[in-house]
Amino acid sequence: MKTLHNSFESDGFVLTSIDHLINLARANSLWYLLFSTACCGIELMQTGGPRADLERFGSAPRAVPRQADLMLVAGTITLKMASRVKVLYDQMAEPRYVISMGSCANSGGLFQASYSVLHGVDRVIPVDVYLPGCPPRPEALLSALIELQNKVKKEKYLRKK
Amino acid sequence: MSAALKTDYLTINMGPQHPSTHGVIRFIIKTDGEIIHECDPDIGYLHRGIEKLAESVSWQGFVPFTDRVDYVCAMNANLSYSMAVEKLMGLEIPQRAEYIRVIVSELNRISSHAIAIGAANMDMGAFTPFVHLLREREHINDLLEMICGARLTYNYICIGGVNYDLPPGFKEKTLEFLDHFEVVVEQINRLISYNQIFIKRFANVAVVPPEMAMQYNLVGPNLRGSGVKFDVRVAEPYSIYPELDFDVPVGEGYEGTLGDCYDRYLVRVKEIRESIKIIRQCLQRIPGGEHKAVVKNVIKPPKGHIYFRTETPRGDTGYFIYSDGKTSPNRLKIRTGSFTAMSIIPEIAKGVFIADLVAIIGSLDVVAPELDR
Amino acid sequence: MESILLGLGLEEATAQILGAILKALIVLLFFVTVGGVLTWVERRLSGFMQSRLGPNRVGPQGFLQWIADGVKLVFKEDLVPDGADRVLFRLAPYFCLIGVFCTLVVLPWGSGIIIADLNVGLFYFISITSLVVIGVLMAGWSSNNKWSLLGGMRAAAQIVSYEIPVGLGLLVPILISGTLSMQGIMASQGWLPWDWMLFKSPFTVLSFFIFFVGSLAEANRIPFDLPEAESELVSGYCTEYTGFRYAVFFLSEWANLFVVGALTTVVYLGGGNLPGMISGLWVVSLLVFFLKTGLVVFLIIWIRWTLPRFRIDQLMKLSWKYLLPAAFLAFFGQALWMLLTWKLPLVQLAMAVLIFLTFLVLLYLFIKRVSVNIKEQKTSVNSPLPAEAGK
Amino acid sequence: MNTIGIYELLKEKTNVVASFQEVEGPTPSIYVRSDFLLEAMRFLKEDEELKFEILMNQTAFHETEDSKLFWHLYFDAPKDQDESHSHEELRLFWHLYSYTHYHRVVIESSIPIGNPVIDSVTSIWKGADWLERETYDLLGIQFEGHPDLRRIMMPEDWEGYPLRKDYVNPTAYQSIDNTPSEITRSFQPKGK
Repeated sequence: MKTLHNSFESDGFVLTSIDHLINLARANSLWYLLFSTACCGIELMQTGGPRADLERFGSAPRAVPRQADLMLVAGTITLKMASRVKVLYDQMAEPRYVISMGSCANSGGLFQASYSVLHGVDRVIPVDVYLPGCPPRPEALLSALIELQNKVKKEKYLRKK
Repeated sequence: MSAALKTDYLTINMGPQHPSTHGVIRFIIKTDGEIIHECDPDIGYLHRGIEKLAESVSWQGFVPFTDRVDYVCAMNANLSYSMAVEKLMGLEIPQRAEYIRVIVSELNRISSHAIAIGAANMDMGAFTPFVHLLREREHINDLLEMICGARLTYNYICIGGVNYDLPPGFKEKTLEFLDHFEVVVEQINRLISYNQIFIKRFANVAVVPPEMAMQYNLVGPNLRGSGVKFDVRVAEPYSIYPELDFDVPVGEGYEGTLGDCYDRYLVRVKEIRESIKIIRQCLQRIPGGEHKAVVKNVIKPPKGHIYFRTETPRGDTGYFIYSDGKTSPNRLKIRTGSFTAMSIIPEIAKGVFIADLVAIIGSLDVVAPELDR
Repeated sequence: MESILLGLGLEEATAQILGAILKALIVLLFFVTVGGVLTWVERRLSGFMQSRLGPNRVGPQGFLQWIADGVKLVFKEDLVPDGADRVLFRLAPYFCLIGVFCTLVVLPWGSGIIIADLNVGLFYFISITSLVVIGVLMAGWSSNNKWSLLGGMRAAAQIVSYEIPVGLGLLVPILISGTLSMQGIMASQGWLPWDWMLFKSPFTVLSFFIFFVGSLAEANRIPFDLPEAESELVSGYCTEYTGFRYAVFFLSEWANLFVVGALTTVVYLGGGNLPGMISGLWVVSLLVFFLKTGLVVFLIIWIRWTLPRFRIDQLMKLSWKYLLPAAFLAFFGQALWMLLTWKLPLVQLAMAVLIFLTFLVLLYLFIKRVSVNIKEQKTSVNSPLPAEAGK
Repeated sequence: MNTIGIYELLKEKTNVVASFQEVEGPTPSIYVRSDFLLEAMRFLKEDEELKFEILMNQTAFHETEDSKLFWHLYFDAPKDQDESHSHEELRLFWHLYSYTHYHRVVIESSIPIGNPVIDSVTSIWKGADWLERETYDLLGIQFEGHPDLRRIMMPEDWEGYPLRKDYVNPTAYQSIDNTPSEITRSFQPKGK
């Protein structure tokens, strides 16, 4: 009886495969917000440049948070900036993801003893992938993106209710 | 219909997150349609309190922070700070170290100007030159990675010399890159610098006459773009620059008025060629010997203060250091080129179009962390 | 279509309606595919021009990238910003969509392949594309965002200004073919290059130039992409749009690219005309049409990734001070030329061949100059060291 | 012209209360009493022999008792002022440069921390505008006659002046919690 009950509760074949397809589409089209504050911003640009080329994975840069799926917090977030980061995140449409790029965004990094630096961007917005490094190399950023893609692929998009 | 139509200025908030502000800078602009009536830059979104942190770290320990002050040309920032401390201590450094320092900082100047030129192009809507210059920048990153293992924040130049000697094969690779890059500069010029639309966008926009540039203390390429022939490398020579042969390009009103955006832009392009010249000379003359003077682990410079400036890509970066003879500076202040460049924007961004404001930011080459520190 | 439905045993009225719906669906499907594929083409091409790769992970060579983007955008949250005019905000994308979509009705895909050969085809084309302006203006106004508003205003000013020279420029081909019907304009040209409208006289060349520049401006492409200038206005009129509504804007923009290419092909480049002996093969005609359209689209994309953009005052100056007088010049010049050479078809032919040869020479010079760049690029960099190479 | 020559010219042509600071460090400087600052600066800019068109840098720092260096050299300082700020003071530096004569000079001055008011030099060099705003923001020095003295780096509602030595890092700002984490605290030196 218990197994029968479970089988009804489980997700079912149709939903699972549709979910799989949608997730595949979403994972391969993570448009990122052009939001670079400090040093990591240059590495972000280099990653978008010829050698690493983020666009291979379908990640196009967007200037507007409304159309972006992924926010790459590249660089130090100060207390003055923190509320703006929150606003930017709120402006993004669901489903949205955040990669915290570099030590500064992770924890304040080199500047954590300073009076004006936020101790990690996760104090204002939720973070999906933390990427260490000061600044991380383009290869590291690519691996973080792939990690996020794997996360997106495992999500239950239609089934979550 | 006798009453006059009442109109008001439109206040627009540009930034902190805006594609053309090169980082996090905010402009509060009041416009009359498309024409800017008043522009008030609001900075400090990346103020990380580096000057305060300097008061609690050791003298050598501050070098990594200088990397982050200006990450686009970290070598030059390292150089400024290290030389300021050496001057304060009265330290002599080996000749080979001086040459290596000049080579790496000029390489970094090229990569910084590449970003500046590319970003100016990108703000004008031409993406391709920017991406091409990013490609070339990767080669410089490779060279600098050969030296110190880092791509962006090097921590290479230290107090007393440089941290590591040049690796074998560096000279050949650098020469090969320079041969390649000279061609690329010409290509970029043909692609964008001589493009009529681009010239129309940049020429006669935001003219800074020499007197105004001096009033606001513009420095570096921005000052030279206004026709003032002043370069710290020539006027207050440091390191081995007096022995080298290079020109100081100045704006001449190439496509319009003297001191417009195009002059500032072209001065940067010409400086790249001068840097290539300098690197070639240095590679030819570099002597053997030690790459670092003997420096104690814990240094205590004598009491006193110094204001030392070097020529970095964004103008001269001045380090004011006040030492009270302890293991860390009592006060350290960094006067950067972006800061003065930014302070002129309210003055010159009056009566221009919104699109011109973007051109002004691009031509002044403002980098947010250098501005806010 | 209707006959098939009638064959299935439906009533005539039902068949008519069903047929129309089916036709519209087919066109819509085509519209979506063209818009989507063109986004992929543009991204790959821009990658190629910037020594990158571009999207290449979804499907062969990343061909299915546009489907991934589309599916993702459809499943995004649909946001209406606070303070926005809800009705207008929701409606605006569809105006843009309809403005572009309806032009497909009068495009002749090849000789004899057309959905509705209106006798005022070209006129219909020019007027229906004006709907895009309304959509853009509505989007800009209703978003309650100052950047959007500026973008919308810019778009309205720009598109309205450029419609006048484009309309006047198109008078020249109309003068030559003597009809407004698209099929008629296409039929008045031949398959040989000097039979094309473009090379018929110096004034048609001028008219082509005016039309092409104006179309770039109407399609919001660089160097005229001011309404959505990324580095100035963030994203212009569609700043506040998310998900599906943004996808509609996105799609109509790229479909518009195709429409511009197609119209250029039909009016100036001979459309799908074939030599007399194989004129019956509609498949070949369709292929020729798509090939020519593709070339024009490639040219537009090439321009997009090469040039910087104008400033708003320069843009207006170009339209009102240069293109408009030039359009009048082209029109009157062509009229005069036709009067002078009314009885001398050989002179007309000679002139066409001459212009075509000049074009070829210019093309050769251009290629020569560009190839210098490519040769110079081959200077080696980062080659392995002698010591490393030996290993 | 070197600093001593400039100092002598300043003494000779104006009645500014100033002293020459010869120290063991590499840079000598001219100490100008704060109420004579504007007069001295105007002279330095306008004199034909000096012509300091450029204000390269303007900065200040908070000097506490243990970091005091040259106090004994301020022989020109009035006695009563001496007592009122004998413990702590704010020392200001101006670095001037001349594009005509290619020489530089360092001007310094000091003001008591209880009453940090000094004349603004924005009327002489426009570039002083932002430099003084920064000094005001980070050290709380009021520049009299500055057209637009606002905070520049920190937000408008920030409390305190970060570069003063007695400044304590805030643990929250605008309801954003910024208490240092366990790991961060473990890096900080004891006693802080």
